[in-house]
Amino acid sequence: MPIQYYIALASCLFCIGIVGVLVRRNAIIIFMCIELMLNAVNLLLVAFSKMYHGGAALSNATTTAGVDGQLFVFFIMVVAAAEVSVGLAVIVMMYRNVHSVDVNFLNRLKN
Amino acid sequence: MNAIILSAIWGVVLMFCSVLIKNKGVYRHIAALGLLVILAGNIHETYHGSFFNIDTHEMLRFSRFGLFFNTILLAATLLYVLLSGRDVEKAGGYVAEYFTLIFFVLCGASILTSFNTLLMLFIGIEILSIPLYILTGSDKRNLRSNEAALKYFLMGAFSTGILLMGIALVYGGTGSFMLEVPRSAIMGGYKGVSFLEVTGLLFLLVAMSFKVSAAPFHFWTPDVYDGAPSVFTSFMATIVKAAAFAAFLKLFEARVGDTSAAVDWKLLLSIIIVSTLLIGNVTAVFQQSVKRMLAYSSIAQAGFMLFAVFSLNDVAKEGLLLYATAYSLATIGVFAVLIKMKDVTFEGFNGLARKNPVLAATTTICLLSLAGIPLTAGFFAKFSMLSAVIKTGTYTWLVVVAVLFAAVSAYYYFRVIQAMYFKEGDAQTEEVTGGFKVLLIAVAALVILFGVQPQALLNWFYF
Amino acid sequence: MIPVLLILIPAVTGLLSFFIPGAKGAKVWALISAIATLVVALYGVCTHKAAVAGVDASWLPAMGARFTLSMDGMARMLCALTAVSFPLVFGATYKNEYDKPGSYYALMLLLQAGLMGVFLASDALLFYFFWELALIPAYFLCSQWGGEKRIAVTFKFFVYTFVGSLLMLLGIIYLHGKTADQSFALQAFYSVKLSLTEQIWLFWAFFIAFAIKMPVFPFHTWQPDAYEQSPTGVTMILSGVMVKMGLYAVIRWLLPVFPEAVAKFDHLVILLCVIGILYSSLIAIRQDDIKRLIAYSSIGHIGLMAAAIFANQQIGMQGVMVQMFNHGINVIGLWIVADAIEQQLGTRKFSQLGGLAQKAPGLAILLVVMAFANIALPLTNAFVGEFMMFNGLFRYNVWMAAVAGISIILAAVYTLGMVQKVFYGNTVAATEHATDSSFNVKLVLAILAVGIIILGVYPQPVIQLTNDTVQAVITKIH
Amino acid sequence: MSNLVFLVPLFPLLGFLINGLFRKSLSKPMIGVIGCGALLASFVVSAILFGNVAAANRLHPGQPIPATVLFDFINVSSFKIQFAFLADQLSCLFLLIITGIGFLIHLYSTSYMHEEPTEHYGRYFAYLNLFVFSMLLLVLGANYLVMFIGWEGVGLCSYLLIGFWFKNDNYNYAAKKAFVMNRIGDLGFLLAMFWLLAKLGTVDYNQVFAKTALLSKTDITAITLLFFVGAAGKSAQIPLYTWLPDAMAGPTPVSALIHAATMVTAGIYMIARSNVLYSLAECTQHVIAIIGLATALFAATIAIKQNDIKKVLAYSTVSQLGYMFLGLGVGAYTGAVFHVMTHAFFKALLFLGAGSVIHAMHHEQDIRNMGGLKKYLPKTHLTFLLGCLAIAGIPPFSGFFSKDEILAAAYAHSPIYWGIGVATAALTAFYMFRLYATTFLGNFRGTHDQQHHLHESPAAMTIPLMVLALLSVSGGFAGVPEVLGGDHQLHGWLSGVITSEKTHHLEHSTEYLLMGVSVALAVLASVFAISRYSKKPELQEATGLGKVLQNKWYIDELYDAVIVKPLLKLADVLKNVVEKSGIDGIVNGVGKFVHYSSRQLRLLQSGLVGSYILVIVLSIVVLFLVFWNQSIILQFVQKIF
Amino acid sequence: MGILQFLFWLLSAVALTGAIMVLASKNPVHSVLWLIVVFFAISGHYVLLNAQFLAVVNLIVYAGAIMVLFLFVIMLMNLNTVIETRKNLWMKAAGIISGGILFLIMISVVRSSADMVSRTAQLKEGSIGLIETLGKVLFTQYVVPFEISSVLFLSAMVGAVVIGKKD
Repeated sequence: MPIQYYIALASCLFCIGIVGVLVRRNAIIIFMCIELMLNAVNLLLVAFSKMYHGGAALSNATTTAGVDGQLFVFFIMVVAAAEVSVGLAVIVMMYRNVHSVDVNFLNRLKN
Repeated sequence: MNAIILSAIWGVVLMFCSVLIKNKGVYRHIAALGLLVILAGNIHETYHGSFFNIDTHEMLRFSRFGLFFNTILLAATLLYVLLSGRDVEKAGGYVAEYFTLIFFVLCGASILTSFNTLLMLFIGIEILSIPLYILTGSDKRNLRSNEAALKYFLMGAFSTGILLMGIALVYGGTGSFMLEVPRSAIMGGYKGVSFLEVTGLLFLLVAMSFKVSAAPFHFWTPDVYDGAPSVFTSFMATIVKAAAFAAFLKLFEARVGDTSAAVDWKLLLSIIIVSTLLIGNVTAVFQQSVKRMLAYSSIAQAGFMLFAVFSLNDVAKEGLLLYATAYSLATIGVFAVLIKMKDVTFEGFNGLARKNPVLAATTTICLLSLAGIPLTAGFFAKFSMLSAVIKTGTYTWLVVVAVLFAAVSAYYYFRVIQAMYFKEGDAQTEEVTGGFKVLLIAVAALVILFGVQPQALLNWFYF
Repeated sequence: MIPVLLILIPAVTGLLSFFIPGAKGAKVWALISAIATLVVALYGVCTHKAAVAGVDASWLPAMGARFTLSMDGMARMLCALTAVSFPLVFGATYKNEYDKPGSYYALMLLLQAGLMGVFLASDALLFYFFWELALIPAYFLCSQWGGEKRIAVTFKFFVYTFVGSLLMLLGIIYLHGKTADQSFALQAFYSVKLSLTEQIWLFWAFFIAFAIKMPVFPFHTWQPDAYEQSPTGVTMILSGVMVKMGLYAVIRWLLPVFPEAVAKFDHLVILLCVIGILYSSLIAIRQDDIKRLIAYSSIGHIGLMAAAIFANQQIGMQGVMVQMFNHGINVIGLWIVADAIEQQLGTRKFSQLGGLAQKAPGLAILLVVMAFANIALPLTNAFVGEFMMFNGLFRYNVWMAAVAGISIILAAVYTLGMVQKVFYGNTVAATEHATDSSFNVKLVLAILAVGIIILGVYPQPVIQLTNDTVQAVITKIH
Repeated sequence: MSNLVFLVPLFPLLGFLINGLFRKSLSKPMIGVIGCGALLASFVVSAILFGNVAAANRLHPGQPIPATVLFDFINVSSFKIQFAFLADQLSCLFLLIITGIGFLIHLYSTSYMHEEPTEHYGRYFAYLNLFVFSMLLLVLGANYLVMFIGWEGVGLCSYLLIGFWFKNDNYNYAAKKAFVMNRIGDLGFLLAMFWLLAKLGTVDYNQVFAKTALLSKTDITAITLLFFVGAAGKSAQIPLYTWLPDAMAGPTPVSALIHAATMVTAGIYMIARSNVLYSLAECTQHVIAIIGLATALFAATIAIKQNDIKKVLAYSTVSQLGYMFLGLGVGAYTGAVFHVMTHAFFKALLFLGAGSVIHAMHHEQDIRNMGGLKKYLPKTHLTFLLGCLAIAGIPPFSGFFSKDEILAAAYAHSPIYWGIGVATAALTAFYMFRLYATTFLGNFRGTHDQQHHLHESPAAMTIPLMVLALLSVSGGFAGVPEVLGGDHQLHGWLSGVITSEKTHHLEHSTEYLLMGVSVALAVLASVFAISRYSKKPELQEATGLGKVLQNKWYIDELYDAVIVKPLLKLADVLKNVVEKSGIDGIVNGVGKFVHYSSRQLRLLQSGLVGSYILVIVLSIVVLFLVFWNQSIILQFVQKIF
Repeated sequence: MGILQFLFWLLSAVALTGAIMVLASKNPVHSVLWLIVVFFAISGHYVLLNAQFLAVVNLIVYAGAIMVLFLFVIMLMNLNTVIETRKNLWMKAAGIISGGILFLIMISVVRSSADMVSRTAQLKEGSIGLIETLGKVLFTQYVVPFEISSVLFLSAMVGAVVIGKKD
């Protein structure tokens, strides 16, 4: 598959994620949109890893070229999991105090 | 390696301490001890090699610069713990955990000074950030703290997304996560440089700018610094920021320095620098709270530190060392006093000099250093940044702008001095111990020592 | 060794002075320190030049900065001025009571150290260091012990001069990069090769810094306010010695380094100075406050000195040298009188003063001497300086000299107006119960008066002292 | 012989120092002795010097007298001005006049100022001595700079003495005015010196005069004109004369010494000294002659209608100074100097006489309140009359000879000059005798109290009067012109210094005619004045032209409206508008702008995460766009700058 | 168009639709469910790319663990009934427009990156995505980052305690 398709697809997902962050006010949904962005990156990385692997495999069948891309994705997933736990904890903490997950609800810190 | 491993271990030790030792007062001593150990380990590594023989597969590379930077960060943290350790106990109920997180942050910071692959950069940044989200929100009942934590977290996660996109594109362009990649002629776009890589680097630039709170990606800084418990703000504004800068410089030195033959990054960087200086300095002018003012001032200082990234030469590297030292010392000093203040607005400082001359005098020296007045470390910090830019030979106007904003910065720093010395008032402080004062004086003395003889620091770096 | 001592004595005694508790102790301490410095300085001035070797020590090898002090004629003269000023100021304000006297005198002595350093440094970075070191104590002194509006006013003073010195710093860094061996040494700066465009930019960076410090019209607006609001002891130093920093710096760091740019802009600068001379003199006529009047008068005098420097004639330059010293002691004398009046009567407004000559004849006579020195009457020291400076200016451009010359008329108008409004006429409410000033004030004024006359009759020592510098600068430029 | 020169100014300086420093502890007689003694000593030395010069003149005629160098004043390698004295014929003449008349006036003062408290008495003599010191410097200087030192020094003393009674604000204003007006002239003097220095590198008389060939026509004209500006200031010529009448605020002996006999003649001395230069500047000479003539006439018209005894004398002084300048302008340098000398005698006499009157009248100065003093003050009356005769130019009194010499030279130059000169002479005679008649003749018009206390002044005052009267009568014989059978000793005496005198050759018959006309007019005017005013002095307010004259042609008002007020207005505008809202406004405006921007910029920090991220995204977009188009942007920027 | 191509387009369409629905859904629970759909589609892509390990991990970690966590929180907070207050329309438009421009920019990057033309990502083939290969590399070459990420988890753990514990 031409790599450009993948890039375009990932970009599209990524931008949808960004738009989601921008248009929603629910902290959880915003967070989900961020996860969407991460997934777009994951997809892109896997695609690239296969592209480089494909390139290298032409000359050397046993190469592990491109494996680093996939491992990176693995680490992203790991980190994302950790981040989610902390993030949700923060959101829950806020919800406990103000009974809202609206990001604009708390607006004491400004100017 | 020593710093990374030891700080992780010490974090775990403190975790266990929270279970084993119930006396909260002990934690900071353990933390200080730990810092001493790590510091010793790091210095040992600087001159004699690591305790641990680990093959990192070139993912980490421990350069003299990185190790020295670690030393600075660790020393600053030690100072921080000694000065403000007691105040950590007031931030919330989980004192040992806070110290644990601080050690984890240090672990992340040491990764950032030594990473050699974008993967380690990513992990380092995350290890640096996640504990900070927690520390920011540690004052759980305080809505300001909640708000700060939420904002910090959401924006931090968003910037992680940007960072990862950048890394992915860079990988797409070069096929490697390593900082140094072999360049082949086949890469199209900009001569010898892949278009994707350049785009990716731009995303990385944005993400790193976010981490070092450069405008226009700085928005989290004032709110988070303001909302977080002061004692953690102090930590964030100094050690964490310095570490982020080390990473920024390292990343750009390798990747951007590599592409700069084909691509001119200077215009973008200059735009970022100018807007950082503008927003940081100008917005700080009108603040009513010293704490928030310091938040903006940290943005302004970031603008100056960005000159190191801008010029990417030896002077800049040395300059960043100096700057990180000077800035951390002074900020820790100012925050240590700020934490002791009952009222952190400017009015709250009125008449402090009469009430507590030692606090006022040391704060003044720290503020003078932040403003970059000669005879303080801040002067040489700014000085080397400016000379780094002038050495590059281009964009000389940038330094003029910087200098004008430095003058603006004098305005808000001196407002504090004016409040302390020249205005009548009844500044309320918490009890301060003699040891605290002695330490503050030591900080001030260091600020002046590095201001008179920065060579003292640099000699150490070279030998 | 002497240059180091000149800086070290005030610096160390100043730092120690922070810890002296009583008012009396602090005063005596400061006076002793100042006199010690004076003795060293006089020894330095009087001994043969070769005996006063400079100091050159390693400081920041990585940056190419060295701790270099040297004493040529101009430096010796200005160090002497600094050394002379401080004991006089301390003596004249001996009876004044200050809150936290230890800190006051400490900062004063640190200020002295800074000033000495500025005049002695031969390394650009060191020079900049002392330049700022002189500013900071002055800022604190003015803000802490000044008048009602002191905070805002001194802050303006501080930021204004700070902006200037930052521009200079940029210039220094740039030049540093251009020197052959990456050094900050004065000689390296002198031999640096610059294109005209570079010279122009750097010229303005340095010039604005110095112009603010001097101050030259239109960069002067911080000055009257600052002089008015500062405690008089500080004002004396500010106007007597500190403004000389700007003039000194122009001669030492500006003219020889950017000769082509100077040649290009000297006309403009002199025009500014001349406008400033008339402008400030006219404004001085309409002042109702002794301090403000002296402040504006000082702007005029400094403007003339600046113009004479840029006129770039040997005789004019020599006149500037003489006048730097003379203006220093004259203006200190005027401030002392102003302070004596304010301390005793609590007002400086002409509208509330009058007839003081009946009550304080001693002060009146000494003021008249100061006043006539201020308007450069022959046989007072200022005449020699102004004569030579006008001469230089005249050689540069007849019309500039003629127009600037109008100031000697205006100076007479406002100075005599001041004498008249304060001392002559009948007594008014404020001066009804005035008495003559205290002994220390009169003693200091008398010393100054004698100095004024002696230097007015026989200025040759100062001329000879500074001859070498003038020669060096002039040959450098031409 | 030259060793003694420095003694001449030294004595008055010592007198000044002693009287000035110990004025509180010394007794009045002691002060008087010191003050007068210093002058007497100076006079003696001057006389010796005079004798020496005369001897030298006889031995080596035409040989210039060498200067005495005391020390280097300003010595910069390329440029050297020495503090040097030159006691040649011209200086010695002036030395004698100054120290001689000065001594008499000091003597007179001991009595006149006796009512002052000791402290002020001491101060007075200190000032007076200082004045003499300065005046001596002025005439002794061997270069223009030393002359200028004395020049400003006498201005200073004039200032101090006019404002001697400093409680009176009007006196202080007068003093200040005198000083400032003098300063205007001094600026001219200074510029002339600069010009000389720039062109010749020296201000030494001998060297300057030797090097005139190096000066272009323009140079000489400019230099001489500028020097003349100085002279006009010091010697109260149009347009800088208004200070002198006001200077009458000082004690009367001061007026006699400073504002009649010595200081105001400094301008004449200076131009006579520089005759070599002036005779090369045709244009300047015209200017000097015209201004001198105008001043003479103008001041005389004002004097006609003045009622203050000292004011009349003051305007008469201005007028006589105008005469002297006329003389200088037409090249009669010796004549001018001659007139300086005679004028010094009779004007000092007149002033001291007036002082005696004022003393007797208890500080009454308005002549309308006097009259008939002849019988109360016989000695004063007699000497005053002699003075009037001398100034009116009645032969054989001194004024006649000197005035005649100037008039003759003026005629040779242009008959019109002569005509105006003679008219002025007639006016002079008229107002002097008007003054004399109103004061001494007729009936006493003052209060009874004043009449009761009227008495002749003590000997200390009358002796100087008599000596001066003697000199006024006989002084003219120093310069009896050839046509009257004399050999004009003064001319011979000064020939070594005044080398460029314009010699005029008038027929003897013409000269007789001229003399006749002027003397006749003077006599007529005197007689008319006496007859008109001895019986019924004008007591009513003047009207019409008289009022204009009484108000001095409203010149003071004119100056005030045209120069002083606009200048003050300008100063106000500068102070309140340009400085406050202009320059300082800009400076403060920068601060305010930063403050304002701060208020606006912090609104960016809205506190809403959504907007923060929006800005981040937008910034990314912008950065991309900038990044891709940076070459265009940079080109654009370069085009702008 | 082969089966692989067809699957690619199908999965892409699903992913994009799901993504759009995530932010378009009013109800947070629906958003979560749509996000799970996206994750499944992306896992499908991984399978296509023969990155089986990641496909599985993606499902387990993301679709399984993380999304359950989200659901759990939402349910816990009883947010499924909360109707989001109306957001500023202007902000919405600005968000969409700026996101759109960013997308255009990235597309133009793709179009103009010459070195990416004619390069393809291997479908189906290649063994690097298999657990065996990945595992070997992970525990040899990548052991340092792997170990270090434990610190991350430790801090997340501590964080959950510090922040989440009720006191």
